[in-house]
Amino acid sequence: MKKLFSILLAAIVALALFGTVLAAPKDGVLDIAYSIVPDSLTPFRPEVNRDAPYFTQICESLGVFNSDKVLEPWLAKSWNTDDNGFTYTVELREGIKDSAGNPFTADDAVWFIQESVARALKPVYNKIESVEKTGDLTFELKLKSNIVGTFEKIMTESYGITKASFEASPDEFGSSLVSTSPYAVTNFVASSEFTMELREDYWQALEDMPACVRPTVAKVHYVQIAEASQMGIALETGVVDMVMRMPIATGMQYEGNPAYTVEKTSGHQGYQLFFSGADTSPVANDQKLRQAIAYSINNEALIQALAYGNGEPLYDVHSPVMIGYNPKWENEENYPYDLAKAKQLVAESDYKGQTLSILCSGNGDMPRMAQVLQAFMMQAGINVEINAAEMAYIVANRLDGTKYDMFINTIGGVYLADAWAIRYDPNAYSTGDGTSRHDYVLGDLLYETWTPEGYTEENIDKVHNYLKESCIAYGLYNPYNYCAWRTDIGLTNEVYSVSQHIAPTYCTYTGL
Amino acid sequence: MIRYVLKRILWMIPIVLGVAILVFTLMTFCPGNPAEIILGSTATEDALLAKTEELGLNDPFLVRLGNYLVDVFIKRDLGASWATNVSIMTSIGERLPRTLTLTLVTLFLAFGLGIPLGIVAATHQNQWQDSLSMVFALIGVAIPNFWLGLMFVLLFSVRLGWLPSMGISDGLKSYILPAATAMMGAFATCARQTRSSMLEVIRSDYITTARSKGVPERDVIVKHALKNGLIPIITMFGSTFGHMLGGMMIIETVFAIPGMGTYIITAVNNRDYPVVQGGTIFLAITFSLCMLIVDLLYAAVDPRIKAQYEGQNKKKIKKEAEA
Amino acid sequence: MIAETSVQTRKKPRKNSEFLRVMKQLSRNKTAVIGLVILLIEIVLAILAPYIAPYDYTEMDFMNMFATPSKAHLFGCDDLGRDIFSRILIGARYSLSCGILATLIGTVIGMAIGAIAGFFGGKTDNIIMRILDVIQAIPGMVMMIVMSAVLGPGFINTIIAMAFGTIAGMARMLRAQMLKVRENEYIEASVSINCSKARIILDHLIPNCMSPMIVQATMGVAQTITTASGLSFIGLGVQPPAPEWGAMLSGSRQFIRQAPHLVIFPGLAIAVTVLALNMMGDGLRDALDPKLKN
Amino acid sequence: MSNNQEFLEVKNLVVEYKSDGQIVHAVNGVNLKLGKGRTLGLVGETGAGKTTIAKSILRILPDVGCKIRGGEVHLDGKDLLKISENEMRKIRGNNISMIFQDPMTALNPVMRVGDQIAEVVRLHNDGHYDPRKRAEEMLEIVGIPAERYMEYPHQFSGGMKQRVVIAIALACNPDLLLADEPTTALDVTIQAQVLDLIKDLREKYNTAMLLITHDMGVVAQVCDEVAVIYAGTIVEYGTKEQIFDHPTHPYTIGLFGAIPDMNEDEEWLHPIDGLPPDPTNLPKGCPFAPRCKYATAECEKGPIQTYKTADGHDCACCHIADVVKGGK
Repeated sequence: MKKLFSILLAAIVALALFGTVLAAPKDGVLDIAYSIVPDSLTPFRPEVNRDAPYFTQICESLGVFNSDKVLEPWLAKSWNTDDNGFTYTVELREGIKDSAGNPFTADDAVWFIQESVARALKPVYNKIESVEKTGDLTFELKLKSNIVGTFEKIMTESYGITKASFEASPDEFGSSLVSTSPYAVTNFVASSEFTMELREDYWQALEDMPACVRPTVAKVHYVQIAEASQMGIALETGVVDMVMRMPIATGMQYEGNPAYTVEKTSGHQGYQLFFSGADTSPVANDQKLRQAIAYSINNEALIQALAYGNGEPLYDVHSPVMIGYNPKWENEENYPYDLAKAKQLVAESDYKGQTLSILCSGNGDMPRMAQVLQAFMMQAGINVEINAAEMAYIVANRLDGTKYDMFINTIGGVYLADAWAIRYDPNAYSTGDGTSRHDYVLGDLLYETWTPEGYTEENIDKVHNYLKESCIAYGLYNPYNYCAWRTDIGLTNEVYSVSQHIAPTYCTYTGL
Repeated sequence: MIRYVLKRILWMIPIVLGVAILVFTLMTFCPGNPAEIILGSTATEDALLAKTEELGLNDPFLVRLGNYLVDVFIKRDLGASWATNVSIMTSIGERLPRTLTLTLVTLFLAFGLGIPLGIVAATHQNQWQDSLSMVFALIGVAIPNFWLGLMFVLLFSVRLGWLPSMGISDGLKSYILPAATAMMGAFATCARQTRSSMLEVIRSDYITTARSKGVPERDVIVKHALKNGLIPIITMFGSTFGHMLGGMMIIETVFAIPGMGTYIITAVNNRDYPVVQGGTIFLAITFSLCMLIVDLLYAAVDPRIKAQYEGQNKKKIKKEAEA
Repeated sequence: MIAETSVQTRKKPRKNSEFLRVMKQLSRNKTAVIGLVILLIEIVLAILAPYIAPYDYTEMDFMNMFATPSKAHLFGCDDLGRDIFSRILIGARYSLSCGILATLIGTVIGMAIGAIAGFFGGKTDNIIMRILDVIQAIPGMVMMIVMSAVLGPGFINTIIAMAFGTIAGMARMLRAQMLKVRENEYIEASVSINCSKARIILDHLIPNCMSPMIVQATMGVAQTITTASGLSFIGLGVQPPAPEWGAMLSGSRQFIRQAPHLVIFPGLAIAVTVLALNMMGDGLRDALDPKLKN
Repeated sequence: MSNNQEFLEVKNLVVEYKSDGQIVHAVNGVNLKLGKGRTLGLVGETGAGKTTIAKSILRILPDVGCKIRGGEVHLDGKDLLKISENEMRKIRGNNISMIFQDPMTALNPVMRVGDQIAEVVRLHNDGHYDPRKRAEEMLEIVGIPAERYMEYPHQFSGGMKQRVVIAIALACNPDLLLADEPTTALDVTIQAQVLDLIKDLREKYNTAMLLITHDMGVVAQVCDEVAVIYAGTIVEYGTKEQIFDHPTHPYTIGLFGAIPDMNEDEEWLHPIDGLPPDPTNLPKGCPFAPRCKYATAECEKGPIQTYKTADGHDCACCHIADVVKGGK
């Protein structure tokens, strides 16, 4: 018996010893860890996970934002508008082919846009009046309105996918992809990992690509790591060369360690607290109560507690990275922490000790944030309960202001107007999950900004001030984005994305 | 024997049908409109209505249930994921083997270590080996899984660099740490089960008979006692197997293994009904097959049970299947 | 499951003296007594928690985030600077009541179903058993997650979801026991003197099937506490800031390397409780099983 | 008394075991002698320590808590309690084998009956026999068709199983057979068959036998000598005739009183009043004293000496004279 036992033990030890030491292999592959790998390769996807680092490598788009937030042509050669942004004529480059050899022409571009309109996964396509082919390589795009950013978003979200290849796929590119991109996805494991390799038969020379999306690495491997501690471990053991969007607590460990380079950038979304607009909620029509809540929140402490100091307060409701943000707002007062004032406002308000509920996601930092907010509000004499729910519950109830009084969310977009359009447009009431309120005064202010000539500092200021004064939403804080890589991969010639964080596949490496 | 197996396989059909109906019904009661979740928080009302119609969510419950059952049981098609359009069979085909591998490696470790430990404890009852084994086993039950998992990773991957810390790219080697983590509970239960069942067997008369024949003590334990003590362990093996198939989501998350657990849980969160239903049906089939194998293992171990199966005595078989 | 195979109920109808015998047996078993004592201490601490906790469990102190154990904070402070010791004390209320209630509800319902199946036999039995087959063919964790999704988050809903998970096993076990006990002559005797069915079930069958059920329920509480931490890991379970141990454990797992005490103390709390329950369960099984006596 | 040289000799055997933290005095200084080819009946109530004696001779007492505290067991002059486990293993099943009380549980339920017989042959033979052939032969000898070699115990009736057990015990032609109530668990009709079988085979191979029983009828049928055991001590020892015709110990007499006598027309049997003593707390003196109608203060003083009443007839009682006078 003992013998048997020892044999087993020996076998296990041997098995363990059999493993090779995981040194970082210099194999020319850039291994990147990210919190999400998509569950499908389909080019038609909702806004969720839209800012993941890999989409610009999987598919080419008609246009692309460079880090200066300027739209550069990519598959499109040029475009112009004659009627102040309602109608655009777009011309594609010649000779575009996807990896199956199918040419990408105006037919395909029109098909892709029409398909996107039909699938309605992204609200921006809802703003298209019509799209028509006008030549082999030209098409005309008519918009319902000339809201700033609409055309740009359509250009960046319309991909180089040919109809022929798409229709040949049994599962709409669910598990494999044919695109015009110089990278071909060679090994895709849904929600786990995928590899991209530069292909020989790319339709143009790499040098002809826009610099902000010009690939430099022959092979890139993305791995999904959901567990924070495993992200760090993967970096240390050489499983990956780089971790993007690392949780702050994990990322901080590598700061000051010469073996790792840590890059901190402003978050591009920030966290917001939205107040319910439903009449049943005590906060809906009680500006003083909302302001009291805003005053009760100690943003500095919030940043300390949740980001360990690695974040910045928000001076607008939304992130400073967005186009339209005005740095002068940083000199204004934005409900600084003032408990006395908060208490005074509570006293002046109609609040009668009701328990207010905070709805938030049950994942990530949100429940912790809700607990800190709860503690702050308690100090001002406001009773709060937390409802940290799963995503499905949130999606189902976010429109129903009777189900919550406050809602923590994180809102993205390239333009401030993007965020506003989704959150505060009373005409799009059904999609306004921020406030679920019909505020036509705010609506008019918004519409003012939605024309190319109306998107002015003055008009934007008006919206900013209205939001701040009414306090129907409040910017909590903006955590830094952490990206860390092993110094020995020799990352040089840093290229940044539109969200101002590093775009690793376009940088140059000396030690891969 | 073959008739028995066929009969059992036929029995699986109503069970799988029941599972399909139950899961379908439960998912219908889940709050949240799948169309909304697929389209995301920025969807327009029209798009939502169209998607809801497309998914057939406007049909009455019984119609939807009927359609689904026809698809699954007559057309034998689990459909495609609402979220990704990928065929569910394809996804399961990729993911089930990973979960199965993980489960099998886990069970191999749990029983490979648990049975010898239980035997050592039983043969040294009330001596230090016994106490030590049982303390070890109790600790195994008590330690939370993922805590232990990360400790293993820190030791074997970060400090020693022996084993991969996550992922599945290193073949079987990738499964060792996750399995070692996942096995603790089963290992402990197995050790304790083996101990108590061996203690019972060791006291039985035929063991004394074996000793009186001059059978060496090792053979008494291995040849005579173990085989008799195996039956409760096999029972445990079956239930642990079933438990693990669907209970690996934590291990799969911690070790970044794209298996069935994470597949189903993501689908529950996304209200991706066909995936939850299809995944669960497959797990139920796997579980039922595994239970059949367990019952056949009984027969292999115990001729009395085999005789019952072969006897085709309906009542007896049923009794056995339920015991 | 362990109990099912090793505990045989061949006893005469339970009387008070039987209870005393079991208690006497139990008190002889050192590990069982240790388990029982630990558990009783935990229950007392849970009841007294609001009075003995040195801090308010929601009180945050951002100057003390991740503070390591010290005189002021016995177990240190968590990621929001809350006193871990106080949280664990209050958490005992949630974790223990969650474990005990879920098991209790599941056991009672399971026993009712099992009793009906076991006593009436025939068609009733067949139908119930087939339904249980179906429920058990679905892996427990999947079932619980789906149930949690149906019911939504929250303390009570979590308890219900977990209770649901234990019903089938309990029902099956009681039924198996009843089949064994039903053969006994005193049941025949009761039938022959025209006892009502309900009476026979309640007075004779169930008491005589109790011992493995008690053992199973004890172990079940331990299992439930572990499962609760699994549910928290997935993002289901009790709502913050309720310091349920499983939620504390999985909520702070991202700090496991920088501040291991955040994970170790709630982990220890769970481990000690599960250990105590298992020790007690083992002892109970030995005490209730005349065959396992040395 | 046989004129053969003593083949088995048990001297002063003391066995104790622990139960619930208390020490059970199971066997307290037992002496036995058995000649080659002879049969000794060990008679006593349940719990008197009969089986413990047999298991001690074979050294197969359960590991846990059981301990041989003292004494010697000589087989052919060799002290079995002193040899190594390995040597002992070679003796078990080969020189000494045992038949167990309950054939229903004595056979391994998951092993073919033939294999169970063959196993003992394989363990102890030096290439002399083919185990399988020998097993088949043994099956035939005990009256079971050899074709049933491949069957499992559950396919056999109780009497058949006991035949298998006997086949296992006798497969290696042992010199000594320890038969522990071989017929108790069987139907009366089968009892006789099995006893006859044992008797025949034993005579054929000249095997000595220690027959444990509480059935005086069986003793009368089979034994040469008889030892009456009470609470772990031999209270009376003698040839069958001596014990049956002149029982001297009050307990032996009590035993005879507790069985119906066909020759006398008795209304009532005479059970022995009271219960055997608690083995964890034996009286200092005669263990039977509390139930004995002859008991005096002397009986409770201390250990009782053994008196020789005739050649080969010993009795542990201090009131032999009174008892003999008192008769039945």
